[in-house]
Amino acid sequence: MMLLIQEQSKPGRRAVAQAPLRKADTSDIPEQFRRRRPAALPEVSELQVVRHYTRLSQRNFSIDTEFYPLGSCTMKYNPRGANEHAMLPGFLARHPEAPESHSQGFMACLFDLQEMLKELTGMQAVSLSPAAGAQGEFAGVAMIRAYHDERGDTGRTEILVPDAAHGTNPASAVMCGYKTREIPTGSNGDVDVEALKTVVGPHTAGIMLTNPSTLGVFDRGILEIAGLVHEAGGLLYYDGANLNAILGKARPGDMGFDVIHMNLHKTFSTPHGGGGPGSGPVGVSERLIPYLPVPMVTRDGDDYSWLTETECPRSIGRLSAFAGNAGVILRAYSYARMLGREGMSRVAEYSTLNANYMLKMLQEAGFEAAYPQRRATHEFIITLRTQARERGVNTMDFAKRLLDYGFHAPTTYFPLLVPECLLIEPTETEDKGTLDAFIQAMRTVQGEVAEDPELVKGAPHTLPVKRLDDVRAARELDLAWNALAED
Amino acid sequence: MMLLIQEQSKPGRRAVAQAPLRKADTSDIPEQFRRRRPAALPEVSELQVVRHYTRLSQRNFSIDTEFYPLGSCTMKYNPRGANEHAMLPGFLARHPEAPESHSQGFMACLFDLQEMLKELTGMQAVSLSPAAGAQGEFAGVAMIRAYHDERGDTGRTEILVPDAAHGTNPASAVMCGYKTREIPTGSNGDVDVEALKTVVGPHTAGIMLTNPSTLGVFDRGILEIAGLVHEAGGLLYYDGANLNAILGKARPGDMGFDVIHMNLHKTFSTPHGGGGPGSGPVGVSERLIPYLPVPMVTRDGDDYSWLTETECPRSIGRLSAFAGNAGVILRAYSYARMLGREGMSRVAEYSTLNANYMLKMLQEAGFEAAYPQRRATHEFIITLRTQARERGVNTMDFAKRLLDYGFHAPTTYFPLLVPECLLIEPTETEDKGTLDAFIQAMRTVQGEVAEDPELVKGAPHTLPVKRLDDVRAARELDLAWNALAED
Amino acid sequence: MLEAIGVDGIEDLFEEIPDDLRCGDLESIPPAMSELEVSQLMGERARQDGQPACFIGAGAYDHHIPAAVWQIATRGEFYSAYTPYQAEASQGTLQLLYEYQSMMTALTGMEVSNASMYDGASALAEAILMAVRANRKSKSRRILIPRALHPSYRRVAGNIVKNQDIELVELPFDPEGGHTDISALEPYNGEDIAALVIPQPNFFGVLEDVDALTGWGHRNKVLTIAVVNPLAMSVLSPPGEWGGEGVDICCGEGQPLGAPLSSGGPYFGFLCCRQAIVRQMPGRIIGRTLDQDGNRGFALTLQAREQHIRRSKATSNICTNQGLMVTTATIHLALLGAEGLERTAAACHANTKSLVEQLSIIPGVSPRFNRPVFHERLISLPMEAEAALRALAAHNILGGLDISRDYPELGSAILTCATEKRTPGEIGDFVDKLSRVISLQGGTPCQLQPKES
Amino acid sequence: MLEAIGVDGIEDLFEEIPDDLRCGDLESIPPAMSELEVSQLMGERARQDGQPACFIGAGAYDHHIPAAVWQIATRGEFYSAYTPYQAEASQGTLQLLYEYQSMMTALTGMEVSNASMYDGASALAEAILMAVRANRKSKSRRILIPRALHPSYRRVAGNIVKNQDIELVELPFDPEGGHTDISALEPYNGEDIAALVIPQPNFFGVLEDVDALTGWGHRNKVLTIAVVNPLAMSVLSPPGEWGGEGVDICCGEGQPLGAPLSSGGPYFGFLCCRQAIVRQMPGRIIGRTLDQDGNRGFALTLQAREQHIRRSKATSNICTNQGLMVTTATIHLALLGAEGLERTAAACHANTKSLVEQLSIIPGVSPRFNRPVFHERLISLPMEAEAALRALAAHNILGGLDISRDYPELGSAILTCATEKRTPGEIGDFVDKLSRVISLQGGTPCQLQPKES
Ligand SMILES: Cc1ncc(COP(=O)(O)O)c(C=O)c1O
Ligand SMILES: Cc1ncc(COP(=O)(O)O)c(C=O)c1O
Repeated sequence: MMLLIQEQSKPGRRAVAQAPLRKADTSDIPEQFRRRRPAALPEVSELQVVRHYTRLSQRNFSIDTEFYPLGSCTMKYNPRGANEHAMLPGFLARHPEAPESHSQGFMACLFDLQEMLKELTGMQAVSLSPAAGAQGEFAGVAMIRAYHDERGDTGRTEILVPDAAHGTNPASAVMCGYKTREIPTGSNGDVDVEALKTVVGPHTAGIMLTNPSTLGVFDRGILEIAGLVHEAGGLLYYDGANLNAILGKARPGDMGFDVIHMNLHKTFSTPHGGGGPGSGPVGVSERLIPYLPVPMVTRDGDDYSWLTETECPRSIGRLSAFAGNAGVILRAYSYARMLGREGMSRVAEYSTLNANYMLKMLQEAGFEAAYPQRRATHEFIITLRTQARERGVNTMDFAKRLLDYGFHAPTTYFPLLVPECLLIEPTETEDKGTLDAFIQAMRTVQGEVAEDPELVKGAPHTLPVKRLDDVRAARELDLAWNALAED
Repeated sequence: MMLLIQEQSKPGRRAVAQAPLRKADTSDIPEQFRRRRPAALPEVSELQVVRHYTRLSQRNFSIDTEFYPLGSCTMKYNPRGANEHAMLPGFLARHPEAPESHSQGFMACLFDLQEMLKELTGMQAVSLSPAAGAQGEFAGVAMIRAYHDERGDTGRTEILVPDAAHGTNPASAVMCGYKTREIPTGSNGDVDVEALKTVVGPHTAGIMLTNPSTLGVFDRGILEIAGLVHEAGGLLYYDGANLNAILGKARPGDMGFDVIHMNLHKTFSTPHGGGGPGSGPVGVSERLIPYLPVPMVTRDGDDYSWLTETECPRSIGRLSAFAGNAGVILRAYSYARMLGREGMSRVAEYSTLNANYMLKMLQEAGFEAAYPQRRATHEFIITLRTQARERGVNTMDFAKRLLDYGFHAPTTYFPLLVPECLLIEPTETEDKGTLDAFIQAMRTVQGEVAEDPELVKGAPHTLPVKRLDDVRAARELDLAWNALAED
Repeated sequence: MLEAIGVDGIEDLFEEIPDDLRCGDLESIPPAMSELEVSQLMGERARQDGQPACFIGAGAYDHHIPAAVWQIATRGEFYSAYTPYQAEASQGTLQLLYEYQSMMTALTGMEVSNASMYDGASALAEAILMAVRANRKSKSRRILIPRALHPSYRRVAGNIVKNQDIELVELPFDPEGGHTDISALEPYNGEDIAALVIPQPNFFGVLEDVDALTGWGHRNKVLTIAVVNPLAMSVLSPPGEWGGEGVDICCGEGQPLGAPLSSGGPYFGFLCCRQAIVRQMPGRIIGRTLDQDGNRGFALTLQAREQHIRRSKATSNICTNQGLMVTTATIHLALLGAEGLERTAAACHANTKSLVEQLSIIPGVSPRFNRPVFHERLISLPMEAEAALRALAAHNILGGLDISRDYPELGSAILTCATEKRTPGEIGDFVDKLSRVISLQGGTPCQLQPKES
Repeated sequence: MLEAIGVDGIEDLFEEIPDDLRCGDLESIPPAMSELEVSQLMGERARQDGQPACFIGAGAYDHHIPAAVWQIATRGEFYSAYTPYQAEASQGTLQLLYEYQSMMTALTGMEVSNASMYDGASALAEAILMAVRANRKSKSRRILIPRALHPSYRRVAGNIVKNQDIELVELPFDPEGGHTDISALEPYNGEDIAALVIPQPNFFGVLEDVDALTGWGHRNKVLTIAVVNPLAMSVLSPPGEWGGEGVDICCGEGQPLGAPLSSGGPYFGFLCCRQAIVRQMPGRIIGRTLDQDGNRGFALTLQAREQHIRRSKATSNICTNQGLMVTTATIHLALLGAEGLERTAAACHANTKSLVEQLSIIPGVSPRFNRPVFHERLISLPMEAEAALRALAAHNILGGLDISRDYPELGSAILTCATEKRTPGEIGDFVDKLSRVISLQGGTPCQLQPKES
């Protein structure tokens, strides 16, 4: 067990060099506004802090240390160069309200990236400002709403969402004031077009899709779906979380989508940082351009300038105080430039190759594919329903046991419609040796399920903690350390 | 087991972005000069490299992760700020042959540090150029030789070295063409002055001492020793590896030393980097100034300039192609400025406090101090001779078992004159909680020695490898991976 | 591998994509560059923007960040990990987040903190949505929001919450004091209001009568939402104690805790609340629990609030948050501690005071409001603010923010701030240059390119 | 703690130091500064030196270093570890060093590598000492050393080995070719010589007839010591193959493999040899071995050569070496591989060629030697080299190294080099400025301060 940093605190101890050595006078701030007791923050030395967080970090799995085939999350390698470039002193020091005269270099990067994303997605304009995928979804749906509202088309109250959709899709629709309606998936993994026909209509504001879907297949009926929805007056939203699979191969704009978000922290390889930050740029077709969130960058000759509420009065406005996650955007820009034209389609090619190879090898090892008749995209689904039924070992157990073999578990129990599923996404940056080692671990655990199911149910066995009690965590809420409660 | 990076190689694989994308023409280099087959370097992706070395790093103990009470090595915290400051782009980009016009900022740092080190050691001039302690020793002894040689005093062929001295001391003396002669230590830990009297004389070129000595005591007879050696026409060399113990409290210059080296990677807290780089500046008394190694920095008004062979024709010359380990020097400079006047004596105070506290607590736990009647300096010696004799558990076993408890072992079997010794140096940057945890681990292992000596003799048990076979390593030499030999 | 799959070429793997959807060559995408080439390109662009002396605050502050913060946060194990869904393989991130939550509750005096929102402004939007859900007593969807709150925060909150038919009602500020006088609330006594937003300090740096405002909320069954600068919390009384009982929700911008200015992001929003309404909280929350052996461990908890479980019924759509920035904030807070934060805050406050005093000697320049401030101040100028700032920028000084677009009623004024990083030399230079600019007013315009640095 | 020790105050712990040895207040040491203040001070100084376009090589080269190199090397586990004495707790460093040794032997074609020396120059000194010990056939302590070897290397080697009465005998270079012609060795045929030093490329960038020189050594029972640029080894034939049998010892400067210019250090010296003489090798060597369970592991080996065991009989006094730089070199080499190194080397070579071609158009400017070169070249100027370089420096261009102090016989000439980092723009600028300087020759001197950057 590692102590909390708070538990290492001793009154009066400090990392002296980290604050001004002399305390300035603040006596002009009247007593009534002042804090009475200092906050109970840790009092520790710099060595204690460095050692504590260095050691804590070692209690994580990460791309830099383990294979991380977390489906839908595109855990590919985050180039270290991008980190260096985004953290160049000039970029770090730039205040978000710096005048354009002192921002041309930064703005040039943003503009270039906007242009590249337009081309890659086949959309007509891009705004980089959303802070993550979900905020991109919000922006996208808000634009759909603004579009209908401006046309006085206010009867459209529903957003259609396939049952395979990511949870953020319906949640974003609701945040924009819509009701959601679920569309079932056909047995082949594509959206059930007949079912769609029965619900699409004058109430339909739009549909949110990802293609390839989170089922790991490319929806072959996409043009028909687009036709149906457009005909009914709705718009099409593309959840770009799976863009990795088709980069340089096919473009959402060509499929008929009106608005799309991208996850720079997936497709463009910016780090996930243990939960963020991300960046969720949105791209739109012609008719939604006026509504794009601000700020954006435009160019006139060699001069870059901001597009804000003033220049874009019909915009859905800004969604963060400044320009979004600039540092993430710069990392994505660096990545995109290193990849370049040639590199983009390699992304789709190798991620798809890796996924299909793994699917095939796992099938040969006796695992059941959710959609065996389909080509895998950059990810695919294995269902463990047989093991679960026959041996009482569920997907969570299986996943935890993989951790013991030094592999991060694939995504479990998502998408919801496939029982006992593992959504596996190897990404293009992994080599065959790693894929083979993972396949071997899958086989080994499969063997253990047959021979010693309790071993698997008790996993993990080799990590800093054993299986954690989630129920207790939720029932006996302990969300913050409290000095007094401890002793 | 972790594969070697070479074992992960696959023909044709590359970290593409790390080299020019197009291969330039070199056909003007005639065939006779050209390499025939490419070198068998690993062919791996950037992810493979990052993951491999990240994971390898986790197989190390280090100050940033463990308590590291390695006596004589002063493993104190290396401030992260110093790393940042030394790696400022302007410093990194400076070519060693850049003209003085483009070097004033860098040279100002060197000059300031020279001045600070002079003041801290009580010497008359300092050269920063030696690359480590041992090169500082070489420089120091070479200056002693140059001094005698210039005076035509060529009968001085011996350097006296106490038996407690670090191995570099005699080795450095020999590299300067001297014979060495060992001086025994008295039972109280001080140099045996009577023995010294019998050997010092017209053959004596000088004596190499460290005070406090590596026995963890301050030699109280230092002034008498200095008198004896100087009277005999010899000079005094101070090995500054233990300067940490007396920083701001006492100065080698005041003790009568003629030349001294410092270990910036110890006393001035620059990182050890898994074996280096270090920096071993030398300071001298008046009479040795002309011989200091070049380059050095001098100041005239606001202008800094280099002192080289041209300005210092009697110098022992340069010992590295350029100016020594500049980056280490900058780290030390940053550290020294953060500490400042106030901080210097705190170094001695807290390192001495920590050492004496640990010595006391370990004595209470039943450990035998090598010099129980003496005050510890910043380090002290425990001898395990009783355990070794009675239980057959030697110091190496004991040390290995400490690793299992998450503590780096103290220095073992040095100094050579104390049997079965542990030289323990906690340093001033550790807190009492860590010291107490280490003391507890010492107690625990002590208990194990009594109850289950085999457990201790088989240690370590929890590290990536078990006890390694050193004999095999030396006998069946395998010093480089060879693709052909492997399969 | 192709052989194992049973195809002839990689292109076969894309056979399910209809031919007419296959795109061409992406000709307008520039060709690949090496890492060196990109570093030269971006290095040049970063240099091009100079590193002017920055006296702008307005929600993003140029503070010292200990070197250890980013050196540790960019360790691969933090930098390249995902959201800690697999708790046992993510104890590093999870324990750190629990420590973070503990630090934020200590700093704000609140009971509960989540693990971050995108930024301060969107955190406010979420706080408002949360308050509307939590305030069972109120049927209205009306929120009182001071005009003295950061204009972008008001905009962002509006842009987000308006989709759920929530109305933001503006409270005026006192023209002399710059604060939200309690009298501004009188019209709403007894009205059905869901929540009241209280900034501290407000956009102008002015200190609000937080106890009185919070008390009003309590008396009127209006939930209170504090928007605070976390650094200021080391000096100012924490929202958890305002008006005796404290506010219900507290949010703000975490940037001052270890995030570089970085053009506005990534920063992070923090969000704290009373434990009683934790089930209305959006975003990730980490809980302490036990493992099978009874040892302490940490895990995501109350996930039933979140989109990946609750989908359309979730408290928010947020998924990816600002984890790495929280990592830096946690390390930053551990390194500074309460004493270090307070020294930093005091140094900023004193620097700004010194700047304002020196500026005020210039004829026509004076502080705009007469109430106590913290660490930032509005300054009236005897010339057009934009022109003054432009002239200063030509000298590589960013003198502050021109507030005329957002507050035309305040005349020509700039919001200015000198953090602990501004040296006496830089402050003196600012004062000199501004006084020259003002005395030359009407002269020829200066050149506007930044100096390279 | 004081109580536990049984003293009243910390000062009591220093009671054994005689009173008259206690020092005073160290008044001339400046007071403490915060990390921020030091970063401002050093930041200013680093900026003050500018970042001129660097066309100096002469033993230290401005190459691209992949970002991953230092981001990983500065991980605490590498950065803050000691020499791996406790092998079981240091497998990270030890395996890395074994990999490094394997890479260096692959690159040089030698059998054995140690784990580093201080730098290239001191590595040569140690190589000479090693050769004198290893050459049992020779009784002389004479070493043949080409004048075309880096002057600092000759000096450093001389300064170190002269204490052991070793004599360095200079071999002239060919005045037209700049190489060490085999005829220069004729006087020593059959003489008792301990070793011959062979640089490749030599200081002038000129390629030596390494096969012929090595062959001479073999025929005359003279040990051969190669001094090579490791980057060049990706293109040029490796010392392990020279003259058929290869050299006995090979050393050089490791800086081109991941070390920034950094004012000359820390870099690292590499040192390789035949396995037959490994017991004469100075410095740390890592060996592969097995643990108690028969698993592979790595440990320091042949420690009986070293000072901590053998004391006055050690092969060298070296203790601390350049571990961290070897860490960076290993990561660097793994990232580049043979192909990446070769592309880098080729790019430098081509850049320098292009630079020299363009410079040669300027009247009076021409390459000094007529033999093949690699990646660096001596250029004759029609004016005093120092003045030309000074004038270029005023334009923030470091045009090369003035060699007149070390080689007065070569007239006014500069050693120049354009690595892969020099852009066509920078090269063009150099050419322009030099041609202006030369044509203005005799005009007024330029201002000499660097531009801030
Ligand atoms: C399919 C899909 N859509 C949307 C999202 C939401 O993106 P973000 O986490 O950046 O908000 C995710 C993220 O996991 C996803 O996998
Ligand atoms: C007492 C003593 N002297 C000299 C040295 C040699 O210093 P370096 O390793 O820097 O060469 C050491 C290093 O361990 C030492 O402990």
